[in-house]
Amino acid sequence: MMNWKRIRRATMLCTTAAVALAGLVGSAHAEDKKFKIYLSLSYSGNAWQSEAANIVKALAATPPYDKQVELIEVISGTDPQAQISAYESMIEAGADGIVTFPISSTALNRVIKRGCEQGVKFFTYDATVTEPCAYNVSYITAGFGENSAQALVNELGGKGKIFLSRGVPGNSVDKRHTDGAMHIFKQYPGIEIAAEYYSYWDDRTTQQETAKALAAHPDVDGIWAQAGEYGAIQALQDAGTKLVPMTGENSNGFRLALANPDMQAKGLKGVSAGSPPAQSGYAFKLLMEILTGKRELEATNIEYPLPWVPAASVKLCEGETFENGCNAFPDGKVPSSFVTEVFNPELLPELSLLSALEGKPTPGATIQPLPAEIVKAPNEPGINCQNCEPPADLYKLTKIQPTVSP
Amino acid sequence: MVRDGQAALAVRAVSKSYGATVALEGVDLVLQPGEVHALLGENGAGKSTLVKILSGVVRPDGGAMTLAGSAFQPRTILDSRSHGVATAFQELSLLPNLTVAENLMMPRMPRGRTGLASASAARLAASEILRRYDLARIDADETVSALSLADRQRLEIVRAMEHATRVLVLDEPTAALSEVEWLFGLIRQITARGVAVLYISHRLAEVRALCSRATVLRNGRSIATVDLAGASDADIFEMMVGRAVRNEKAPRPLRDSAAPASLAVAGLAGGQLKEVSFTLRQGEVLAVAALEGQGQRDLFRILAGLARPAAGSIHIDGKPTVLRNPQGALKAGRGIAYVPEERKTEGILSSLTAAGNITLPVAGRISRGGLVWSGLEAKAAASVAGSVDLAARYLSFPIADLSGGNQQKALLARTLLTGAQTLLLFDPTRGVDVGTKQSIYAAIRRFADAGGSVLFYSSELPEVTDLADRCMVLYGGRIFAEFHGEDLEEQRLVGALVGHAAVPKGMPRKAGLETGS
Amino acid sequence: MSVSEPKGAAFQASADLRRGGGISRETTNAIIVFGLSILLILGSRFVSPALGSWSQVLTVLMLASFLIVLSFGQGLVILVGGLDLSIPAVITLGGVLATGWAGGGGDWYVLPAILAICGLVGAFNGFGVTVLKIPPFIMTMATSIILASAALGYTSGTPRGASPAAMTALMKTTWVGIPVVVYFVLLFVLAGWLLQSRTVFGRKLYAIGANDQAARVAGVAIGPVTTQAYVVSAICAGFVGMMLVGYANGATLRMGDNYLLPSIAAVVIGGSSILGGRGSFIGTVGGAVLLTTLGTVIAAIGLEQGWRTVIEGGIIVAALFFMREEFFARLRRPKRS
Amino acid sequence: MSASAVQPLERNGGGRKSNWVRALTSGAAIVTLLYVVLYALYALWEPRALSSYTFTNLINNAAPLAIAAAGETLVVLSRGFDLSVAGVVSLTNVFMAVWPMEGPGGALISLLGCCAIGAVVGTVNGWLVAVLRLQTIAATLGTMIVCQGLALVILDAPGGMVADWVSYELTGTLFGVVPIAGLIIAAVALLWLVFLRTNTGIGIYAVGADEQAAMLSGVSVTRVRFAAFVGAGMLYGVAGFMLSAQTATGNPNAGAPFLMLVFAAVALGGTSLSGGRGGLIGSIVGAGCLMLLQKVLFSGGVSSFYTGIFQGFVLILAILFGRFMPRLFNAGAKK
Repeated sequence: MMNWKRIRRATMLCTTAAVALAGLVGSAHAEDKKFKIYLSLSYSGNAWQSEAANIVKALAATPPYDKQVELIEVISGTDPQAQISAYESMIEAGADGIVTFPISSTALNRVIKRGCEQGVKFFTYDATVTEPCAYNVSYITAGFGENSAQALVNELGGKGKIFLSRGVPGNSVDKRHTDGAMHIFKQYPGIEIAAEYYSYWDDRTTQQETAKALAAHPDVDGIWAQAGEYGAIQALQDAGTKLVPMTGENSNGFRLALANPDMQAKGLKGVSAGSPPAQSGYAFKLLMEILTGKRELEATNIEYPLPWVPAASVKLCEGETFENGCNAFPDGKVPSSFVTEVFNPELLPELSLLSALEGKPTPGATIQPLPAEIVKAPNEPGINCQNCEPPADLYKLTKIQPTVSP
Repeated sequence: MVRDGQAALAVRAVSKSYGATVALEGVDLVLQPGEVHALLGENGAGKSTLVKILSGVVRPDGGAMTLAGSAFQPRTILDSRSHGVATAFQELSLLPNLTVAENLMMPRMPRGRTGLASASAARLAASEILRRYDLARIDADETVSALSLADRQRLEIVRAMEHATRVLVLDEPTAALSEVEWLFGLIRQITARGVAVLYISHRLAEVRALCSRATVLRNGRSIATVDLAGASDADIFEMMVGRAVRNEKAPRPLRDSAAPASLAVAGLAGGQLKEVSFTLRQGEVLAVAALEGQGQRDLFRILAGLARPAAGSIHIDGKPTVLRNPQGALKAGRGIAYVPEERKTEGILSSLTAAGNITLPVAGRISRGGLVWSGLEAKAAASVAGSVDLAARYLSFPIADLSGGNQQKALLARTLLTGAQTLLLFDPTRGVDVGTKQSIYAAIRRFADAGGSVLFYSSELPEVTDLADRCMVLYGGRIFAEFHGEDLEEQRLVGALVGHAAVPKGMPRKAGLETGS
Repeated sequence: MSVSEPKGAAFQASADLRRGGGISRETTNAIIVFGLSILLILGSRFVSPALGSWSQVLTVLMLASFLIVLSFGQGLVILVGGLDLSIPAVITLGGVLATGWAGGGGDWYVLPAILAICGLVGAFNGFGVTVLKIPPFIMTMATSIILASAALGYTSGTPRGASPAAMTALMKTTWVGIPVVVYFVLLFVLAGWLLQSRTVFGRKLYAIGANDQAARVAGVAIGPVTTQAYVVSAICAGFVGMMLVGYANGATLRMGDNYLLPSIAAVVIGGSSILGGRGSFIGTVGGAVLLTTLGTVIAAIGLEQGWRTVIEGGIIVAALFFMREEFFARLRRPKRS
Repeated sequence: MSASAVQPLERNGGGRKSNWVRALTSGAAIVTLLYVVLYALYALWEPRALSSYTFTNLINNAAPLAIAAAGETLVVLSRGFDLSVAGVVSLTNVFMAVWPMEGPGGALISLLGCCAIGAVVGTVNGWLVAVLRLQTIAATLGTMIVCQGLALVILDAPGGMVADWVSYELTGTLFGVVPIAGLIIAAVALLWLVFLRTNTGIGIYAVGADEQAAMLSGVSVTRVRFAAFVGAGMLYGVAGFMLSAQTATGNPNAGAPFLMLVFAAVALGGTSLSGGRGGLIGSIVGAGCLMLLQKVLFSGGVSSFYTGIFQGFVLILAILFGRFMPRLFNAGAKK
């Protein structure tokens, strides 16, 4: 019998292959001492996610951060377990900070807590976690749902059939937005919700789902949409009838449409608000200021202002950044799905279109200090804290006032 | 007439329909204790349905069955087994991925001390059973897939015998067995204990050797129960087929030994095949006779392009050829077409119609404008259906709905339609009824007379002697002997098959010392 | 393993008398699914008076077009006893390349070139399945993972560009009041049906799916033919990627994600056997139309998403129930006294 | 599913393998070897990999997938596909988070509840597949969608709290070294070894290889199919339980990522996707490999954009390797 020889040969083969592979891939370690910062995404592949990631990458390459930071991007997919595993690996690899878009507001708490105990700073952007040792930087608490709903109600004069184009079923952000919106809609008996569908924050899906809803309710009067709103406009155009007032998030296509006189003539009115990718940059800069000792900040929830651009305020940018109050780019410069809110002249003056699109630093730019003040976000159970009391005026309007009474 | 009360098994007026199809209608059958009773009938006569009813797989629509006087209505296999009725199925009910022991114990394993199934207890029990049935050479721990087809058939028989305390049903038990003495011995033992045996076979010689009475089924009805001693073969065939069957051996003209060779093989080896050289000429029908597992399967698979030879050369129509796959074989020289051994696994395409099955290899040829038109397809299929005696109305049926015999005819028709001039037929009449056999023989002869060459293997010696111009006996992977003309007769073949005959010149003696499987 | 059972080899009632009874099972299946779709469209009037209209039918056909094209490819792969899980990734590939290379204008030959690239992915699947003998489930899953990763790397996360003009024209224009894509779908269905049911290629696919060993013995080149099925599937998926780009004017990396299970469901609901060898494209089209109709009706009912999902799953199971062999047997069986 | 078009020439009797060679070349052994190799790589790049802390994390991470894959194996062995795994995991996760029960007693009740949910879904699947004879992949697709819907009905957004006892004790260690999750996996494996020695256990292999022959051998195909689906459902329930322990919260979509991964784990573990061959332990280790691979790629510093390419090729190579090893041994045994 020659089995043992075979086994040995097989084992040796494996080991050799393993060692070779190790040598091949494992040379990326051991640089001189920099802050080791991980950028942990749950998934990538749509404009919003990659713009947010690009902003962090661009900032990390902007002097003086380029000398201070080793930034490693990790994309773990839509599986919370994969992100848990990724966080664990980062903690083990000696991370100083983790800037992250968390896939779940609660599932990651355990590992985040463990990381905090080992001195790792967690900064979430946009999506939040309820673990108190993490810093949440998010616009979620700024009231997108209620403000945009009120805007739609105002446009409709308090009555009409509307669609709700929601996000991902079973997602806490979607629920927060919708709860906020419903808080307003419920006050107006004249508002009838004809259809409610999930569009997965995606143009294409929004378009298809809106088309289905239109088949049942061609007489819709308005659409309240989360991200993917440009798809709803295309569905209305496909149906060939009219456009209706609608609210949505920040795609460049939507803003251009809002400002387009032809479309306005057909009946499009509304507001562009919603999630700004720039949150990631703010989170990253806050993290760096803490790490470099420029700022003392206890872990907390930090509110990022809600962008608010009604049709009348849409202004095209001449250059590569938001200057002079501009807030959209001309057609052809960026795709219609491009999420415009990548800049913040106050918080993130370092960025340009190049940063958002390709993750490259703006030539000549250097990191500017952040304003000392931060805006604390109110408690929202299940969003940014657990077992906590929400403020009494959770859904108070901040951007718009009712112009019609119920 | 015997009263049912004394009978081991009495079946009265049993009927069964599948949808609009009547499979059995008013079937009567009485088995006496200790009797070996033959069940005869063409394929599709309803034998399998009756077997399934007896085994509890299928429930009859009407009629009554009694077992030793009491009503017998088995609802599952186990139910019928618990009444002492067990069946060895034609389509072998063994699980290839389980061990011999597990298969023998199926579905209840013996338990060990822990109350769990115990592999060692199963092995012990199985070894004991195998020993009792003279199969101690089979390892109870071997997986069934590693056994030869013949051994699997033996196992199937052994398992049925183990459970048959009243009635044993053997459905084509010798399909894969080339020697039957082992089985006959066991049948004698079991009948001596008073067990009744229902024996289903197309081999009348076997039936006559074993059975005293036979019940004949035709078109789902029991035609008669006859005393075999008092009935001639012709009588029985007539009952089965419903018309007289002519069964004389057609005188074969001597072949022109100078005819060009269509297939020449030299030093071929691979699998169990050690070294084989022969030449097949145009217009010749060459038989291969062998016991189970002598390399015949490898020989056919290599020539069909399904397996690669380890050594040797193949000349087709005079040209050295490497056969890579079946489509290569079809295109080599004037073409080689193969009818495989296992109809179910390698032959039919069950979801296609018979016509679709027949025209598959030539689908490209019969298409117009890139499309297959059912009219053209039917025409092409009909053009060969006649030559194998396949009724044209079957052509549009899903082939799975045809009887085994008609499936086999369709497969033969397929090879004819390819236009290949060399046919490889592996056991072309296995499990095929008498009438169909005659049709197939006639088709083969016509093909050879028209200049085609046929290489066939058969597990039935009368078939070899009837059909072949020449016969090679394979033994131990080599050609052990060759017969033609006057020498080609059963007695001589039998000797050569087991390696005991006078050794032809030039053959090493030691081949004869190896024992058969 | 030396003996393997042919797929779907059931107990044969070995009586030559048994017969199909005129209409084939495939045809009955197709009739049932289409019937269910029509019932659903008519019944949806109860949900909303605007439903059940001609414009709903057009909407359904337009939205079903993606699924119909996809499930044609998926159906061919299932027909040979495989499964193509790489469809989402190939959709993305088609979409990303279409916007990246041909966005807005581009040369006419770019679109076929993209389809050819998608075809190469299918060839890779076919290679793995037929030459390396990797189970289709695993092979196509691996391809999917690899491709998704490659697309991510290639685009660094953001696909650029807009829809090619040709695709926009296909998806956005109408002719005599009917969207051009509806005509396209009708032509595609005709061509697909011919390819699957009437060509030599289709015939070989059925043969392989029914019993690959027997097909091999009968001289069918299993490897190449199987690979071709995967290639066709990938080309269909790539084309759907381009259609989606034309429809929504832009690509994302996750644009194919929601199409995998529907593509399988459409094929199976259409009456094909998941084990291969059985089924018709017309049935699959019926399955795709049924699923899409269901989507439009469900979108219109005012229920919580959870309950809507429950209903959707229930209807799929119900459709399968009506598609059972036994159900057919009962339909066919004449009443006996 | 696919063809094994090229058949080896049939072996008649000869070339018999001894038991230990068979065991060594089984799917489980090969995938274990793969696991060891991956772990060695991981340890090479990340010295902390050898700490019991890291190992515990690894086991905790892999436990839900491993147990779900174990359940799927039952169905795959009996020649079926069970997509309902995603639905059951979501449903039980939501159940755990919405109705937390404290303490060991509460945990036990929760566990039984999870198993019961799984068993109910399994029973429905079993009824659809074994009794009504619907195609497995399609019928379980239906039940999966229904379960996902129910999960959404119960909990419409991530939230809820899993009982502390469950989330702390089950992710901890015994004596500081033995991961509790590992013990639970071991218990599943042990149950499997017991199940293997029951008539139903052997029946699953029989049905998976050849339903017809199994029926003719007296195996009640319906009962075995039923048992496979119910057993699988219960294991998915346990998987959902373990997932809840790990994430400590509910998510109505928690099960979705399992849908494809379980099949990858099953195939990696050497179980034939066309039924009849393989085993549950291989699937467990296969799941471990999938989770470990993420770590290895991370510690190896593979750019996140390209990890998928590695994962895909590793999957293919592992399957090829699993096929190649027995041949290597066979060749050896024949000489």
